[in-house]
Amino acid sequence: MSETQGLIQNRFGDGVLTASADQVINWARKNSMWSMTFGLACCAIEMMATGGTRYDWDRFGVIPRGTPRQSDLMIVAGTVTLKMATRIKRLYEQMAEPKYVISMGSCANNGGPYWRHGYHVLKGVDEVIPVDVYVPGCPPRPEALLYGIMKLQERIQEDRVLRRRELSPGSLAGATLDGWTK
Amino acid sequence: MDAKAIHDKLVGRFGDRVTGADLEAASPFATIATEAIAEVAAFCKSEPELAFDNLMCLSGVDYPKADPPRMEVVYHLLSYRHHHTFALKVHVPRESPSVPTVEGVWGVANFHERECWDLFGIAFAGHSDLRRILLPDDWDGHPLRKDWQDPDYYNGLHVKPTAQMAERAMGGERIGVGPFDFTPPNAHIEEG
Amino acid sequence: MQLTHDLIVQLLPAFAEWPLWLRVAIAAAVPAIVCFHFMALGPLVYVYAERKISGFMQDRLGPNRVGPYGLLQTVADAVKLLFKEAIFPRGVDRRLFVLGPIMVNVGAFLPFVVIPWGARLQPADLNVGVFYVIAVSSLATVGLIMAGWASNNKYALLGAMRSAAQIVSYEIPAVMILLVPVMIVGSLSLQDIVAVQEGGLHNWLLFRYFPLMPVAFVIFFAAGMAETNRTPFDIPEAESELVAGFHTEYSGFFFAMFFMAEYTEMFVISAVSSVLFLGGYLAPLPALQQIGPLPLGWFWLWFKAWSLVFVMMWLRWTLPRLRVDQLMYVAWKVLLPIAFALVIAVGWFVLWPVTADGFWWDRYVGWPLTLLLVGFLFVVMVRALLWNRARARALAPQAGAP
Amino acid sequence: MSQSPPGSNTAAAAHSPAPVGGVGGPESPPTSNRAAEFAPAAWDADPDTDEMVLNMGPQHPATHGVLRVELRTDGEVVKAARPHIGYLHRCFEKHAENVDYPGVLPYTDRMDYVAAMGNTLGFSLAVERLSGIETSPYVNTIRVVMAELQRIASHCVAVGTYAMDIGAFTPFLHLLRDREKILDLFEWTCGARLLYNYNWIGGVSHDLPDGFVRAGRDLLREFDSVTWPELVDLIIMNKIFIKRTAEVGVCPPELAVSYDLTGPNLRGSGPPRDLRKDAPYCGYESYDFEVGVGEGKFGPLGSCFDRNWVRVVEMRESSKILHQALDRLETMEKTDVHEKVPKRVKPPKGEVYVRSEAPRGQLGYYVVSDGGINPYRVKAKSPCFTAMSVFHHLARGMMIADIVALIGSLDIVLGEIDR
Repeated sequence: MSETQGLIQNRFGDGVLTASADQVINWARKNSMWSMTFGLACCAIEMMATGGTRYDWDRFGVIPRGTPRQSDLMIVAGTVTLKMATRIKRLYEQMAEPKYVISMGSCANNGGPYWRHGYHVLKGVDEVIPVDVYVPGCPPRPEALLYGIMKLQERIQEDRVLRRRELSPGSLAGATLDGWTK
Repeated sequence: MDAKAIHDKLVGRFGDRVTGADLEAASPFATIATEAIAEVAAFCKSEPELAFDNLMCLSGVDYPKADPPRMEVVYHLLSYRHHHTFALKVHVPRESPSVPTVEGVWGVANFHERECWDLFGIAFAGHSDLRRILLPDDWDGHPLRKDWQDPDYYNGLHVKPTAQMAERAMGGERIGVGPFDFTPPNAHIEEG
Repeated sequence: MQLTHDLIVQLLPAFAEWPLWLRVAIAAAVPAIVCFHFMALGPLVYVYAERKISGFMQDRLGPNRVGPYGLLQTVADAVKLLFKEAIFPRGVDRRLFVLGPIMVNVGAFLPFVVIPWGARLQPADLNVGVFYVIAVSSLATVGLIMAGWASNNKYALLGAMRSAAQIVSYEIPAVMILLVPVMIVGSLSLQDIVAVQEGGLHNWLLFRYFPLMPVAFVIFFAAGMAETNRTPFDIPEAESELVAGFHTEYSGFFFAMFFMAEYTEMFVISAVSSVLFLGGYLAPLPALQQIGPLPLGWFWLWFKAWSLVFVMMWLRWTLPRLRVDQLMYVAWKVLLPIAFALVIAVGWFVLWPVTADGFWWDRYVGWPLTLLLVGFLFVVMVRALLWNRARARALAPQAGAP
Repeated sequence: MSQSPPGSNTAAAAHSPAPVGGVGGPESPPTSNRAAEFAPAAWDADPDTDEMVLNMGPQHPATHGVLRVELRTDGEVVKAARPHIGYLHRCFEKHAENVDYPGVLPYTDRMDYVAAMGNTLGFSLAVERLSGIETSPYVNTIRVVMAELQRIASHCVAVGTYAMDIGAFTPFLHLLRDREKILDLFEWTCGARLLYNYNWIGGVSHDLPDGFVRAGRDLLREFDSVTWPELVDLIIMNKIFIKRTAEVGVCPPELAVSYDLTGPNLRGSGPPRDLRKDAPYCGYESYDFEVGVGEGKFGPLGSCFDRNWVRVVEMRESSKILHQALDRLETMEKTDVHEKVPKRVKPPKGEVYVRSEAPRGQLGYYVVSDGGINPYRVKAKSPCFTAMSVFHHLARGMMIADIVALIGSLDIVLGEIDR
């Protein structure tokens, strides 16, 4: 998840008021992650199954939205090809802050089975967009995706919205993109 | 009609432009002179006894080690009327290969030929819209040729994985390393 | 407004001494604020209900993690949307882009002015009430077109054009049908229209001129549903065709405003239909009009409107979507001719002295029909239960399966 | 048609008058100059109206993945459509040349990820034909069971997403729910939910677990008595659904054959061509079932409704086959499912083209062997690829909403188109 710039974002010190305001905002954000209707390949079918009756991600407040402008969560479900990579980047840029990315499945994580000879396959979607949660599997089961969503929720709860971010290793606030992309 | 009869029919009509055949193979085929393929295809479709109204598959094959090095285009034909199948082959050189299009005979050849051009670089003369179909328009080279080498980069994105990427990706549990730490849901099973 | 004024005077006698403009302003502000909150907070309930109802219909749970039974789900959505970035894409017309959602909301909000919640419980009893409702609710169209045009997006533009065509088309049968109760009552005031229906369920306009008015009601409701852009009439924002239609480029709170407007409009259409046909704030039995000193008018209107909103949701999650031309076909070639015929027929019956107050059988139709409907719903539910059990039997445990 | 230099955007073609791409007979198949349709010259044909290029996809809720369709529209009416594919080109054929024969199977799984069983079956059949392996009747029956279960599951997704494209969300979720029960059986058998790698060359990966027949019967009982009638009631016979689909995307049989539409797409146009009847494999000839064809009940034959109707009928017929196959499994002598699986798959030099009836149509594998352990060349002819090639023909003159209906009715899976 990336930095948000705004009038009140990250401009306050720690305090009871700001801390609880952060709590409320994070609570709202983590419980209302609208995902983009965006399937790439095999994992998209499992993503559909996750939205289906048995697994039902609506329980977590995840509903699919067609347009990137209104979605908070991008689930990169499937193989990202070189032809698609620029589109994914653009879609990511079109999303409004705060935005989160779940890389679902081995292909999106690192190219998966197309690692060695996939001349047209991007070796990991984190080469073009920052990823928050990686869900391994080929394809991951719906439970795994739900677990990934819950992991993301945990991390969102630790985020700092109004308070200034501290650079501490391992905390979300201090995470930078250097060192783990490319 | 069986393969032999079809072959005889073709030889009877086109003579030495049918340059070879293998009628005992699992999928029998006849080899056709390159420049005659459009004509032969049209004949195969219009001749009532053959009536190959369907082009099932059109594939390119690369034989760089053959003598002389060549590429083949294979046409798999099916007749819905007579329920028989047959294959036609043409041989083309590996340098600037070109085959007459059969798009005018079977509509589906349009896409197949575009794919063949895209992946093998076999041009189809007379094709209405010979563009790359699967790969991006600015792609360089034809990857299904046997001598294809992955480039390092395409538009700044890695094509050939680097050793660093491999180490990161193959590091098992380190797949989850990112801003977020991700433990696989079945970790407890593996531990216990 | 008068009511508010009187109330304040009762509570604070000195209020009557204040200058007139101040009194008017305060007396107007209070109902406005109440209505505004009704509008702003209503969608929280509707959206939650919609998600739960759709979950029920689709054999899943719906939101259940946020608060008890997921009750706080929409609160979370609202807070999130408030704190979400509002994007102005490059190339948008900024003024129109902001004005669009505002106009839509204004169009959805203004009809509240004339909706009667009780004999005196009404922000303002305009003598052109019906006309006013139609006039201001059309503002929403302008807002949609603004939004679609300003977005600088082809999908948004297509959605806006579709919505313009759709709303303009459906406005005509709706207005035609509105004439029917107005002709019967002889007044444009919503308060008068409700007053005519006094005396119990059999006096509701729905059962006047028996076979005619139910048809009018159905047409009005269908046209109203089309004006709120709900499935099967949701082509302006057809998710599978136009991504999100006219609000494709809207994010954050601007989008929330569209969301709010849609649900408010649903409520408005349902409330207006209830006032025109279902007796508004009148109880089905006069005895139920109030419990002791507590007037129940607001409850009855709320109840009726909510039932109609539920019907809208029910239809949305059941039916596929129509195509643009089919939609136009329905409006111009089906609804409109029927509406014209109804206007002429009812007009004639109203003018003919024998049937000026309805047919003689109207009095005997209301209750049996209602009971029939209730019975029918009951049977449907019983059958659904039975069917569910039959299904459970078909779903006998898979022996040996994991 | 003017000759165009390879790779260029056929600027020369732009100057030739756009050919009339009407429905041709067998002698002159319909061709269209798509480059010309999108060339600037074609735009000035009618100066009174302003046309717009609308780009659908690659991320669009209704394109079933990453298909991109370029539409030249006049308001809502589509003047020309041009599909762009390749956004999911995962180099299947390159991988197939670089891994051994059993190693290809998982990649075939990932081609048509909605119906993975059918893909592996096709490739196994091709390699078995090439190396002369004859599988036992027990294995054949298992394969039939799996293929037909997969057909039902796949059509559940196809019909469900189609309903969603038309605007009805609820049937989609109902069908997903019913599909889950089939996936349970798969999972029980081989441990995977979506991509199974179940059909091996010469056998299958796992024997059926005990109690599978009974569980399968339970599933079919529910499917026959509840799921299927419910599906027909809820969506197929819905009046709006019929209105939206019955007169849209009409594909005459000649066009369908010329563009190599297969499977339900072809049968929707009328010809009752089904490989399970025409060129049976895995013992399909011994099962009693009917081939569903489009009937043109509510409009012209070959419409979107007919294609969809064929899928619905096929689900019922698959259930019929399954009943028979399960009966046989009960009485049949069990053999080791790995009996014929070779330790090292090394077919003799040669080539073969083998077709099988996957849920989406004829899936053909052209396998060339040079006698080594890796295939020399594998080409997969996917039914969706050819279905996509006719798209521009059917799309012309439609409305935008119909484009969505058309894409859905062709039932494409992008993994298989792009491979």
